[in-house]
Amino acid sequence: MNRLQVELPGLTLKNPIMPASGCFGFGKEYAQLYDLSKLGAIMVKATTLEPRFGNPTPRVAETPAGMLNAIGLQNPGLEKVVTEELPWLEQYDVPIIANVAGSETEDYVAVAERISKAPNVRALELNISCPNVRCGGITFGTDPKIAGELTRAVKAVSSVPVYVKLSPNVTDVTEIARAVEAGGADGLTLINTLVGMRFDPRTGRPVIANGTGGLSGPAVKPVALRMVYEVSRSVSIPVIGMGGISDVDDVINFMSAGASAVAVGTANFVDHFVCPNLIDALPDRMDELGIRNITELIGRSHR
Amino acid sequence: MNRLQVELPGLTLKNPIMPASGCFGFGKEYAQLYDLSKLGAIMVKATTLEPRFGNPTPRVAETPAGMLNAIGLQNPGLEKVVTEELPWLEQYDVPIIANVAGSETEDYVAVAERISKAPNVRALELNISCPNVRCGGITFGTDPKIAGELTRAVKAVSSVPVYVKLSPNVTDVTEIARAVEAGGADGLTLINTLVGMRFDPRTGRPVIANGTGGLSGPAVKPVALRMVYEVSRSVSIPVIGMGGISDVDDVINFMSAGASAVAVGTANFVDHFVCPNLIDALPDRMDELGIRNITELIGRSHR
Amino acid sequence: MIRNEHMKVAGQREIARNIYELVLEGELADEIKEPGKFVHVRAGETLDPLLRRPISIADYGNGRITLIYRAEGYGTRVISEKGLHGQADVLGPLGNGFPVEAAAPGTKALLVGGGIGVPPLYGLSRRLKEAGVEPVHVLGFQSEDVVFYEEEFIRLGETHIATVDGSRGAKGFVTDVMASLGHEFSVYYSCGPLPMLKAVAEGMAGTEGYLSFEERMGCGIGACFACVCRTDSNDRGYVKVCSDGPVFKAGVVTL
Amino acid sequence: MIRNEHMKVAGQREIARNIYELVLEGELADEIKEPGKFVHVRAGETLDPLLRRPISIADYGNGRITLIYRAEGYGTRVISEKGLHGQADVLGPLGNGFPVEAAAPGTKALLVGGGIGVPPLYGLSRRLKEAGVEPVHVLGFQSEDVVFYEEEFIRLGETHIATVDGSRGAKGFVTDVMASLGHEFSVYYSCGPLPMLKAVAEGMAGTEGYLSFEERMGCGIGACFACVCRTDSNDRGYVKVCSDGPVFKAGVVTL
Ligand SMILES: Cc1cc2nc3c(=O)[nH]c(=O)nc-3n(C[C@H](O)[C@H](O)[C@H](O)COP(=O)(O)OP(=O)(O)OC[C@H]3O[C@@H](n4cnc5c(N)ncnc54)[C@H](O)[C@@H]3O)c2cc1C
Ligand SMILES: Cc1cc2nc3c(=O)[nH]c(=O)nc-3n(C[C@H](O)[C@H](O)[C@H](O)COP(=O)(O)OP(=O)(O)OC[C@H]3O[C@@H](n4cnc5c(N)ncnc54)[C@H](O)[C@@H]3O)c2cc1C
Ligand SMILES: Cc1cc2nc3c(=O)[nH]c(=O)nc-3n(C[C@H](O)[C@H](O)[C@H](O)COP(=O)(O)O)c2cc1C
Ligand SMILES: Cc1cc2nc3c(=O)[nH]c(=O)nc-3n(C[C@H](O)[C@H](O)[C@H](O)COP(=O)(O)O)c2cc1C
Ligand code: FES
Ligand code: FES
Repeated sequence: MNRLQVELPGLTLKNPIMPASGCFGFGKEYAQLYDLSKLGAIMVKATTLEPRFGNPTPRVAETPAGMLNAIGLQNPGLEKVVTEELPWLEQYDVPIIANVAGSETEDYVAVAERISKAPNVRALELNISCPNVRCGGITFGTDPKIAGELTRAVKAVSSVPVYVKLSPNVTDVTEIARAVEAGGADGLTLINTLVGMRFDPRTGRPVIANGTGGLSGPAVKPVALRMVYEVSRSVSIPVIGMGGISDVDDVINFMSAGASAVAVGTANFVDHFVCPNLIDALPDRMDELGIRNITELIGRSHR
Repeated sequence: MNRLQVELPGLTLKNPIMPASGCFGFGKEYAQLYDLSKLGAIMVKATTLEPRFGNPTPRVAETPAGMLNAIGLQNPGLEKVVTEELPWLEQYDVPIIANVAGSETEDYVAVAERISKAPNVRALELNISCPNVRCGGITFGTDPKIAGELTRAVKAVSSVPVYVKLSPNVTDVTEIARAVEAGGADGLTLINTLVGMRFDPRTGRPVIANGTGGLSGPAVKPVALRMVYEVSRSVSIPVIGMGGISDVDDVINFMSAGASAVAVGTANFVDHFVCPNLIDALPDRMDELGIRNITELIGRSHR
Repeated sequence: MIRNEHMKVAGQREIARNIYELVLEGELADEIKEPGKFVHVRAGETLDPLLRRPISIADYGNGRITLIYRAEGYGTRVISEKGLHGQADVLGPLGNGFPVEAAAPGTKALLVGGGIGVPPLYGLSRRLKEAGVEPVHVLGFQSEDVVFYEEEFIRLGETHIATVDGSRGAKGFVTDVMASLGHEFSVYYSCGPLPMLKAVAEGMAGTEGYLSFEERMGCGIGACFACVCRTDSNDRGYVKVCSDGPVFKAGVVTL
Repeated sequence: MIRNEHMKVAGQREIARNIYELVLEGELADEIKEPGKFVHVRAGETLDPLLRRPISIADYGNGRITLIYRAEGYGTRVISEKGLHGQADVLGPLGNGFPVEAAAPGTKALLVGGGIGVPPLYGLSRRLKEAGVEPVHVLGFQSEDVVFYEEEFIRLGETHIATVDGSRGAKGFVTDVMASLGHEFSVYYSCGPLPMLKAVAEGMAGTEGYLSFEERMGCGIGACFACVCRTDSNDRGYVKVCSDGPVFKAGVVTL
C-alpha cells in the first residue's frame, strides 16, 4: 500500500502534492527539471475560450514573504490547449486538473464541456475567483447564488468531477462553499489570491501595471489555513488546500486543517524542485509524527 | 511651519505617526523607552465597559513576516481607564485616540460617552472589527447597516470626533466605509487584522488557544494598502492607514494610497523604537523624494 | 534602563547538541542588577522571522552577557546559523529576576532547573555564592547529549544531574533527585517547563520559593497582553510574565 | 541542462559604488554554452525576501561564473551583505544568450551597454574576440563612481565610456558616442534600460542587432507569464523574456 495515496472524486493521487494553477504553465518548463509523473496531479494554467494576452507588465511584485501577480489569465485558448498542451502532457502518468475560466457562464460551459473530454483531464477546477480580470471572474466568486448557478451549469456538461476554486476575498467563505456544494460541486479548492497592492515610493503609483494584484505565498498561509479549516467543517465534499505552502509541515498542517490534498503555487518560483522535494520529505516526517497513512491527517484538528 | 504636520478632525498631529491600538497598551511601557510627546498621537488599547481578562494563552504566534494574536481585548475596564490610565498620559503633549469596544450597542455608547470627555482624548476609534471576541464585535464590522447604526449611536453621545476602524475580512470594504460615513463618522481607520490560523504539526491542533487569531505585520501590508486605496477613493472623510508598516517608505506608500496619517502596530514589537525612528527618518526621505510638506503625499496615487 | 543595542558577538559555541553559548559585549550588560532577567533577541534582520525571541541572561559581568539557548525552532536556528554577523540586535534587560537576598547567608538554597530553564540558574548560583549562600543544584535534561554546564555548576556547589533516559546522572526527573536530598533549604529557585515547576513547587511546599515562567511573547515589555498568567493573589487577577515576571514567588501564579 | 545548485562563493568584492563582482564555483558553470544567459539567485534563505533575482552571467569558464550586480534594492542588498555565506542558491543557466556566430570573423561588432546592462557584454566580448571578431565597446554609466570593468573591456578592444554627468569619459548618453564612431559594424549587441535599447536600435537601424531585455520575473523559466513582451513578429503576439530571451534579435520585441 502506498502511504501517500489519496482518493478524491475523479482523482487517484499517488501523493497529495500538486502544483497550483498558473504557477506551472502546462508543465513543459518544469518537465525540463524533473519527471512530472512524480506529482500527485497537475493543476494547469487557466484556460479560456479564446486566447488571452493578459495584462500589461509589470505583472508581478514582491511583498514581505509573498508576491503580487496580475497575469490576467494569459493563455493560448481552448483550441490550442486541447490540441497541443494536454496531448503533450499525456506522456506522463499524472492526472490533470484543468483550470477553467471565463467572463460569462457560456464561456465556462463551453470550455468545461470540451476540456473535460481530454483523456488525461480527470477533474475541472472552476476558477471563479481570479482577482485580476475585470469582467465576470471576481463576482462569480463573491456571490453565493451566482457561484451556485455557475457550478450547476458546468456540472451539467462536464465529463469529469468539478472542483470549484474559492476566493478568499469574501466576508464568509463558508457561505460560498455551501452554495457551490448545493450546486453540485464534487470538491473545493482554496484559496485563490487575496487582492493587494504595492506602491513605488518615488512615483506614488502602484508597481503592478494593473494597479491591484493577487497576493500569494507564505504571507497568506494563515488566512488560507483558517479558510480551509472553516470550509472543510461546513461542507461534506473534499477540499484541496493551498496558499503559501512551502515546506513539509505546511502540507501536514493544511491536511490537519481539513484538506484532503494540497497545491503548491508561489513556492515553485522560489525552489523549482519544491514539489518533488515535498513528496520525498513526507514519509520521513510522517514517521517522526507517528502517522502511518497520510489520510489519517485529513481534518484531524476537527476531531 | 512644521513639514510633518497633519490636521484631522479633532486632531492636530505634529507628525502622521502613531502607535496602533493594542500594540502600545496605555503608553506606560514605551514611556520607559522614549518621550511619548514625540508621537503624532497614541491609539490606546481597546477599552470596554467592564474589565476583561481576555483569551487563554498562547495568545500570539509568529507567521511568515507576520503574527497572529488573540488577546481578546484584555483591558482594565472603563472606570480604571478614565481614572488612572488616561490621567497618567496627561503628562505628555500628545493627543489620545481612545479605542472603544463592546459586545452591544449600549456598551459602545456608554464607553464612548464617558471616555470622550477625558481631557486628552481628542478622538474615538470605534473598534467594530476585532476578530478575537466572540459576541458582537465582528458582525458590527461586516454588516454595513449595523455598522452605520452603531456609528450614529456613538456620534450622538461623543464629545469628540469619531473614527471607525474597519475590518479587512469583508467582500467589499468600501460598502462598510460608505455606510459608516453616512452614519456620521468623522474619519476611518484601517485595517484591523485578517482572521488566520497556525497549526502545530505534532498535535494537529491550532497553536493559538482561541483557535483563530488576527493576522498583522508586514505580511498583510499589500491587503492594507489596497483597502486604504479603495476606501479613500470612495469616501470623503479622512483615513488613517495601518497594516504592516515598518519603514519610512511604508509611511510614504500608505499616504500615497490615500491615508492622511498612519498607525504602526506589530512593528513596535520588532523595533521598540520604530515610531520615533520613523518620525526622524521622514524629513530626509521627503527631501530625497522632493516632497516639501507631508500632506502633499496624501492620495497622490489617485491624481 | 532598557536598551536596544546591537551588541558585539564576543563568541558563540555549541556546548551540547543544538545548545549554544553566546557571549555578547555592550553597554546593556552594565544595566543588569539581578540574575534571572531576560533579553529579547532579534533573529536575522529581514522581515522573516519577524518576532524577537526571549532568552534568559545566563550570566553577566565585565561588560558582557552570556546567553545559552537551544536552536530548535525557526528563529533560534537562524540566530545560531547566520543571524549573528558579529552583532546581535538585543533589547533588555527585561523583567524581574531572582531575589538573591531571599536566601540568608550561611543557609543552603536549592536551585532546580530543567532543560533550557537551566541557564538563568547559573548566574543566580554565582550571585548566591558571592552572598555567602550555599547553592545546591538539581538539573534535569532529556539525555546526555543535551547536558551542559555541569562542570560550571559543580564549581559553585553540590550538583545533581538527572536525565529522563538515565544516560547521565540519575535516571528520571528532578523531583526524584530532590526527594533523595537530605538538606535543609532556606529557599528554592526553579526554572523549567510548567509541569516541572508544578512538581517542584509541590515537593517544596512550605519552603519559600521563586519560579521562573515561560510564555509566548509579543512586545516583551508589558504592552501587548500576550503573556499573561492567571493569579488569585493580586487584584488584577493576572500577571504578565514579561514585565511582572518572569520570576514570581511560588504561589503567585496559578499553576 | 538547468541546475539548481548551492554554488560555492569563490570571491566577492565591491568594484564600484554598490556594484559587486561575485565569483561562484560549481557544476552549473559547465552548462553554459553562450554569453548573455542569466541565473536566478535566491537572496537569503528565509521567506523574506522571497523571490529569486535574475542576474546575467557576466563571464564563465573553468568551473566558475562571474556575476556583477548592483546592490540597491532589498534583495540584492541582502545578497551582498549576508545572503551569501560561503554559498549561493543559484538556478541556471536560463534563457537564450547572444549569438556569437552572428558576427563574421574579421568584422567589427558593436557592443553597447548601459549601467547594470554592461555585465553580460563582457562575456560576449571575450567570446567574440576568441572567434576572431573585433569588439568595439560603448559603455554608459550614471557617473564615475559607478563605472566598472573599464580596464577589462579595454583589454579586449576599443572602449568608449560615457557618463550622464561627464565625470568620466564623454558627457552624455551612449548614443552620443555611437554617433561619433567612424566604424563599419557587421552586427551590434546591446543590453541596458529600455529607453537606451530603443535609441540604440534606432541609431543602428539597417544593421543586424541583438538586444537583451529586462522584465520583472516570477519563475524565470517560462511557466508563469510574468515577463512577457508584445511582439508583432510571431504568431503568439508575445515572447517571454526569461525563456525566449532575454536576448532577442532587434525588431522582434515591440519597443
Ligand atoms: C522569559 C523567557 C526566558 C527564556 N530563556 C531561555 C533560555 O535561556 N534559553 C533557551 O533556549 N530558551 C529560553 N526561552 C525559550 C525561548 O524563548 C524559546 O525556545 C524560543 O523563543 C523559541 O523560538 P524558536 O525560534 O526556536 O521557535 P519558533 O517555533 O520559531 O518560535 C515561534 C514563536 O513562538 C515563540 N516560542 C516558541 N517556544 C517558546 C517558548 N518555550 N517560550 C516562549 N516563546 C516561545 C517564539 O518566541 C516565537 O515567537 C525563554 C523563554 C522565556 C519566555
Ligand atoms: C535577464 C536579466 C538579467 C539581469 N542582469 C543583471 C545583472 O547582470 N546585474 C544587475 O545588477 N542586474 C541585473 N538585472 C536586474 C536585476 O534583476 C534587478 O536589479 C534586481 O532583480 C533588483 O532586485 P533588488 O532586490 O535589488 O530590488 P527589489 O526592489 O527588492 O526587487 C523587488 C522585485 O522586483 C524585481 N526587480 C526589480 N528591479 C528589476 C529589474 N530591473 N529587472 C527585473 N526585475 C526587477 C526583483 O527581481 C524582485 O522580484 C537583470 C535583470 C534581468 C531580467
Ligand atoms: C503567477 C500566478 C499565476 C496564477 N494564475 C492562476 C490561474 O491561472 N488560475 C487560478 O485558479 N489560480 C491562479 N493563481 C493562484 C494559485 O493557483 C494559488 O491559488 C495561489 O497562488 C495561492 O497559492 P500559493 O500561495 O502557493 O501561490 C496564480 C498564482 C500566481 C502566483
Ligand atoms: C497584539 C495586538 C493587539 C491588538 N489589539 C487591538 C485592539 O485592542 N483594538 C484594535 O482596534 N486593534 C487591535 N489590534 C490591531 C492593530 O491595532 C492593527 O490594526 C493591526 O495590527 C494592523 O497593524 P500592524 O500590521 O501594524 O500591526 C491589535 C494588534 C495586535 C498585533
Ligand atoms: S509580551 Fe507583551 S505584555 Fe508580555
Ligand atoms: S518569469 Fe515566469 S514566464 Fe518568465
